[in-house]
Amino acid sequence: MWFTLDNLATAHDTHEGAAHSSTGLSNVKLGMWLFLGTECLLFGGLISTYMLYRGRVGTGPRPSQVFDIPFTSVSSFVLLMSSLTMVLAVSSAHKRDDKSTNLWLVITALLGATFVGGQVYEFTAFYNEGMGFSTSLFSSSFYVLTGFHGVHVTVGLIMLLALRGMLKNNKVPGSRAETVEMIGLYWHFVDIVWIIIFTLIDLIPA
Amino acid sequence: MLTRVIGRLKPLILGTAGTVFLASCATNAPQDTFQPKGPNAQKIDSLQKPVFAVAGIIGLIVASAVVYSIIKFRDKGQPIPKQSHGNPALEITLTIIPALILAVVGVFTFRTVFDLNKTSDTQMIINVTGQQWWWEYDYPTNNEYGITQPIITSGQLVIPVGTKVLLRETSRDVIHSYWIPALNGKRDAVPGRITLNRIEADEPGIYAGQCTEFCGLSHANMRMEAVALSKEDFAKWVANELKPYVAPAKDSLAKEGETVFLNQCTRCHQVNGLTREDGTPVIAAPDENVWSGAAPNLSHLMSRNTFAGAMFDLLTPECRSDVWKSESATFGEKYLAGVSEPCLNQTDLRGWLRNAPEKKPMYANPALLADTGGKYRGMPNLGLSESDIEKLVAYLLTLK
Amino acid sequence: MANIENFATPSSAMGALKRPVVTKGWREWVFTVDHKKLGIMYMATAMFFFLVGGLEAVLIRLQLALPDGKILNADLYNQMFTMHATTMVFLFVMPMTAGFANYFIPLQIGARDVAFPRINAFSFWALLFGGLFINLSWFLGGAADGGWFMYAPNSGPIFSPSHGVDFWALGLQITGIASLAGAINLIVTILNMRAPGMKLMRMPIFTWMSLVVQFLLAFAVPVITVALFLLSFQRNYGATFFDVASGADPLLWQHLFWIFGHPEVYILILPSFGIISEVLPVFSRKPLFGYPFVVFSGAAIGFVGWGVWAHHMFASGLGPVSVAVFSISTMAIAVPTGVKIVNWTLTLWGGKLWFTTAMKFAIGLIVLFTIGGLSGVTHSVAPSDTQQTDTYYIVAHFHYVLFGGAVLGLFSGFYYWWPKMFGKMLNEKLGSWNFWFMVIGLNMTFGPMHILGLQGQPRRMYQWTENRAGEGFFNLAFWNLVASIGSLILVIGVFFFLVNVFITARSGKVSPLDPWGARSLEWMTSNPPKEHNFDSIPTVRHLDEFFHRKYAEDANGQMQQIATAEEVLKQLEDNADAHIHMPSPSYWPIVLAFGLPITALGVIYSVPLAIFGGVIILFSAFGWALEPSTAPDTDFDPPSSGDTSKDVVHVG
Amino acid sequence: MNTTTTETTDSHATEHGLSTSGYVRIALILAAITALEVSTYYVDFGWLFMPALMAMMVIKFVMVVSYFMHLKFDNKLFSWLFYTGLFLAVGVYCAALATFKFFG
Ligand code: HEA
Ligand code: HEA
Ligand code: HEC
Ligand code: CUA
Ligand SMILES: [Cu+2]
Repeated sequence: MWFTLDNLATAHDTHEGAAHSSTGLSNVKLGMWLFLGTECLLFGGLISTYMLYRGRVGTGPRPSQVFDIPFTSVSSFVLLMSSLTMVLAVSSAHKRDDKSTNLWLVITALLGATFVGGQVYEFTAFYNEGMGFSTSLFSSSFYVLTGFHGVHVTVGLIMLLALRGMLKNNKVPGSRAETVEMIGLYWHFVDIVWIIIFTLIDLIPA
Repeated sequence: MLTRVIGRLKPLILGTAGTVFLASCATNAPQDTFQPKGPNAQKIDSLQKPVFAVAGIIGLIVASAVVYSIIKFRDKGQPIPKQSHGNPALEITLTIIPALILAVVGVFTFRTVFDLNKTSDTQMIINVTGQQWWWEYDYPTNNEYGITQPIITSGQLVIPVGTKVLLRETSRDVIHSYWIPALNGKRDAVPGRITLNRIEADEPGIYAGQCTEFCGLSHANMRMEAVALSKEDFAKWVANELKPYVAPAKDSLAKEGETVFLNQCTRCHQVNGLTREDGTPVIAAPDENVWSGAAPNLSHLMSRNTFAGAMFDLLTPECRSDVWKSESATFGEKYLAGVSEPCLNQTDLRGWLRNAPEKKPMYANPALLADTGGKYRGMPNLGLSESDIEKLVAYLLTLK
Repeated sequence: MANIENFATPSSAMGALKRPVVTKGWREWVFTVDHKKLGIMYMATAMFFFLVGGLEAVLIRLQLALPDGKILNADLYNQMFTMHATTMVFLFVMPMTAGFANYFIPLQIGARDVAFPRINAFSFWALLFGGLFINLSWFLGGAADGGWFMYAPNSGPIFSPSHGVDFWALGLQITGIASLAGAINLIVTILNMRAPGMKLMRMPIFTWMSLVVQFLLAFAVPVITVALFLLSFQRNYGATFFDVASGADPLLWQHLFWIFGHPEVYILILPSFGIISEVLPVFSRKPLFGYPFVVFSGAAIGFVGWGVWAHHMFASGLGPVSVAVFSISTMAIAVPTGVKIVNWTLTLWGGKLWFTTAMKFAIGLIVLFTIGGLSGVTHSVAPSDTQQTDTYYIVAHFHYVLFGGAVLGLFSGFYYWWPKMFGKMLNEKLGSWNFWFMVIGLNMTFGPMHILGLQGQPRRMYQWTENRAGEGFFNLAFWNLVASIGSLILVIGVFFFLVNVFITARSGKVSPLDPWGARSLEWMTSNPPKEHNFDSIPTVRHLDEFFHRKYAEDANGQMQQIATAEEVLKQLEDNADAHIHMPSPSYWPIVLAFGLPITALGVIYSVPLAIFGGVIILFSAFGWALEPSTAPDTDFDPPSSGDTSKDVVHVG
Repeated sequence: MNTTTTETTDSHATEHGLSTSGYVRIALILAAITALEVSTYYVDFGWLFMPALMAMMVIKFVMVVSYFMHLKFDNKLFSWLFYTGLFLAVGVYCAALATFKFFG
């Protein structure tokens, strides 16, 4: 998140050399992991809502009637692979290899964009099959859950692209490798949430 | 065991809890939670009294310790005390004692919870439906109690004494909660769900209650009463409820009232057996004008003595207190007499017919109803003339 | 104060906007990222909302003083208690504790600021805008009217057609963001920014309790976020999450709300527990009895607090198994709480008690919270609770724990830390009046509610009727009147506080450096502290470090003063750090926060407005990202060229 | 519990992360598990279906968290923060769902 860049300890680090940090750990990283911990409760709530309501389709289509497992499997795979490219970007950043960092960031963003594109496509298809946002409890909770995830991916995309721009123009305040790593953590989290969503929602029949 | 311990500590308990309870018991409030009148409420009461006592004692101990310290250790110029950091043994003891107390309370709680949820020996089922802002009671057929046809009433729940009655609660709009303190604790009436609540009354009488889940504008005015009748009286009540419709005599004021009623009221209210002039039965339900789809069934309005969610008495205050305060033995008789003209609370009933939303806040103003497709919640102001009201009252009085 | 004003002259920015360069006048506050200024702003905001919530409470009590009250109509009354609770809980107690945490945690752990200063500023502004946003509904067609737990489906578009609930849901969403960001910030601060030697088990107890609270916030807020999103999607975009006709289950809302809501009540109380755990030892001249027990019981409360939420739903028909389980788990919470009560009492025991106003409030908390806690235990007995729930007995319970507990703790904190924050002592005499009026008023107001409730008066009734008030002189009518009179006495009590603040600001007594003989680190600096808090970061060797620098045991085991506060401070000043970089002011936090209510307004009224709000948010996030937290070296005044002139104020 | 004793001086991940080929290997395993997961949709696994699916989900989750997110190599405090949230979420929401008789 953007607060990756708002770090008092880092400011001390760069200036005073020794980290003014009781645990020796970085502030942003602690903050990021904690943030991801809290996100578990957010997605947990959305997933539970979906699980409770997935069978309540009213007169609308049932999950099995709209879900396209091969398609979703492919886009899940794409998102999974973007985690690989992301970790390679982080690893390059730690090696101070700007060129490959940039490259992997761009590839990650492309994979992410493919996923989001796939989701947009799927939503349109579902809509055309008569599954509007307010058609049934199933549809609303499905769209809210996957929509929230999609928004997270999109925010990640924006951050990836912004990060690449900032790296290029040498405008990253604070530690570059760490900034890449933080955005990486966020990106991976979005991926693991999808791992759960994919299993619980697509693979388990309602 | 708990009760035995409590028994031994009786003087102390009476001393401490007494102050709290004295005021509670002296005033005889109709919804007092410490005056159980049936086995379910009794079970709760036997559980809560000792708990209150324990809580009172603990409170006193803490307060005394604090007050003692304040007096004893105030700054009298003594030296700065030793900087002692605590005493783990003492600490652990004082952790275990409350835990033990609570474990004992827990066991009894556990037992009572399951005890109160037992439904296997039910003798009578009544469906209770909450709606903004009144209760509907629907008695399924029950041959043992002479209920050969379903009975639908509102406001006052009539039950036979000594009978294990199971209320199956639900709601047509928002969540309400059914509560007759003398008979049992609350149980929410949740739309889309059926919740079970068991009541049983020991003696004949009227037991006051109140909707206790916030349900919008007139939540405060959503009251109810449970009326317990002896088994014989209950049979009489059932017989009356099953009595067929008696049309008012030709050319009477009431007959004119019936016409007004047919024009104005039957689009919401049902009166069983009422027919149009051509003999077709008038069916109000399902009610399209009210958001939740129903209004009180008025077939035997005068057999109950409250109306509009028990907000108003259908009886004049004198007649009402005559019923309420009557001896157990004569209660049934007085209650079953119903509402006769001299006892009718004309002021409130006429006021209600004149402009219901003014007497009871309800979302009945068409200007505010766009979101519900123009459907009323509660009863609208029908703009009746005084003479129509006159006639209607005469008619309603025939609905014994 | 020496040249505090030009200490942090900010730099030209690397971001899109220039950094704020003026740090005087109103800009000093609006663009500040200083945790102390923000702390004060939090507190001022909270105080304002306390008066608003108190005014609402008084209107409620006036309406209920006599049967068939006519001051408010049903509609207005329902808005009144909903907004009273929302205001008191979300806009008074929570921000007030956030203010204390902001101000004192860095000082107590020997840090110069929080971990993320700009986020800190953002949190404050989001809270303020969120709070104003919720209250905006009063002027735009009526406030929320569903009660503070806003049960579905009564909160849905059909049953609550005004925009009140929309404002409520979106406004709480905004304050939720503020809380979440604040929680992450403070947790990282506590974990990571402690002075050398400040081990976790040497941390002042207020910091400890705040740490627990921030964890509770971090994990509880997302739950209500989900609930509020579902509600907003239903109300504004046609979803049917709580619409029974579509097959929804209204109990889903209850679970989500109370999974948040129960941890929330510990969020409200634990900071006050922390405050009085500071106050009691200071004025007993004795360390907190059983410090580790207090710490661990606080953590245990935080932990067990997650497993009890359904005790708010005992009457909702959960089924006997759930009811029994939640009933027992709720009882379990009394044990760690009892540990705290015991430790406070034993802290008094054998002490040398000094009854300042702060101490009076702290002692008041012990007794009155215990009353509230014990009534809580009577609720936890599920069958009894089915008689008690939704009656005034519950109202009595939670006002005793909230007012008798949380609020008294906060007032204790005001009196204790006022000299620290403003360099002046609040008047003790007025303080005493403040205390007694408040304690008498609160017992008069909320004490009778026990009786009212147990005799069957339900809560949330805009009128009560003589009919059900019972007979005799001491009937419900009597107790309702007493409660209402009590609330007026409370008003006088609060009034004494306001007068006290006013008088102190005008002509109060300047505070000595260490007015109370305090024990913890926040007192090891000037009053008020300098912008950078400490001239040199102290190394911590003890729990109660400050005390141990002032006192030592002599050969006979007697405590003897070995140094004055001034001497301790002098020592720190003499070793002052060469140059201290403080985070620089920024425009972005307030701009970003401002995007939130704009977006929310858009959700209610028009999508383009929401998009505009979104653009503000995105734009300022970029500006933020490009701006370094601390201006570069060269932009500092004094320049960091090895000179040692900086803001050192000599005391004494 | 006492985090101050932690002696990590440098949190830079390169020293305790994986090599590029290591990451690729993890990704391959993840891909294989995903394939297996998807296959459950087409092949009847009988009673094994649910447990197998859940197990695979958890394995994938843990692998990404441990390796890609470095949690395995990093300071335990990060794990504490994250897994506290995770387990709290699982516990609380499963309990809530249980009151809806969700698990049968
Ligand atoms: C500061 C906030 C706060 C705190 C700290 C508490 C603390 C507790 N609360 Fe309370 N509660 C609320 C705020 C709070 N509550 C609010 C706002 C509501 C109503 C919400 C609404 O409906 O609007 C509510 C409602 C509420 C209910 C639901 C009632 C209902 O609606 O039907 C219950 C039920 O169990 C409950 C229980 C408890 C218990 C057991 C504790 C325990 O933590 C208390 C523990 C403390 C003690 C017990 C005292 C000290 C202990 C000792 C001296 C040791 C020895 C004691 C024993 C052996 C018993 N509370
Ligand atoms: C921290 C929380 C908190 C606090 C401090 C208070 C404080 C008070 N509360 Fe309230 N209250 C709640 C939280 C709180 N409350 C909650 C959660 C509910 C449940 C709502 C619901 O059911 O949804 C509730 C409900 C509630 C009810 C029940 C309403 C009902 O069910 O119908 C009542 C009734 O008496 C009441 C009264 C009071 C009173 C008299 C005070 C007093 O202590 C207030 C004291 C403060 C003052 C007296 C301020 C003095 C200042 C002025 C008077 C203003 C002057 C103004 C200017 C100069 C601008 N509160
Ligand atoms: C649009 C619907 C509607 C119409 C038309 C209507 N009512 Fe009602 N009436 C209601 C509703 C709803 C209630 C329950 C209101 C409450 O108690 O909150 C009610 C309540 C009553 C009650 C109290 C019943 C009880 O058991 O508590 C009486 C008596 C009554 N109406 C009489 C009449 C008469 C007479 C007319 C015609 C002149 C009439 N109503 C027309 C909807 C309607
Ligand atoms: Cu129905 Cu309250
Ligand atoms: Cu609770």
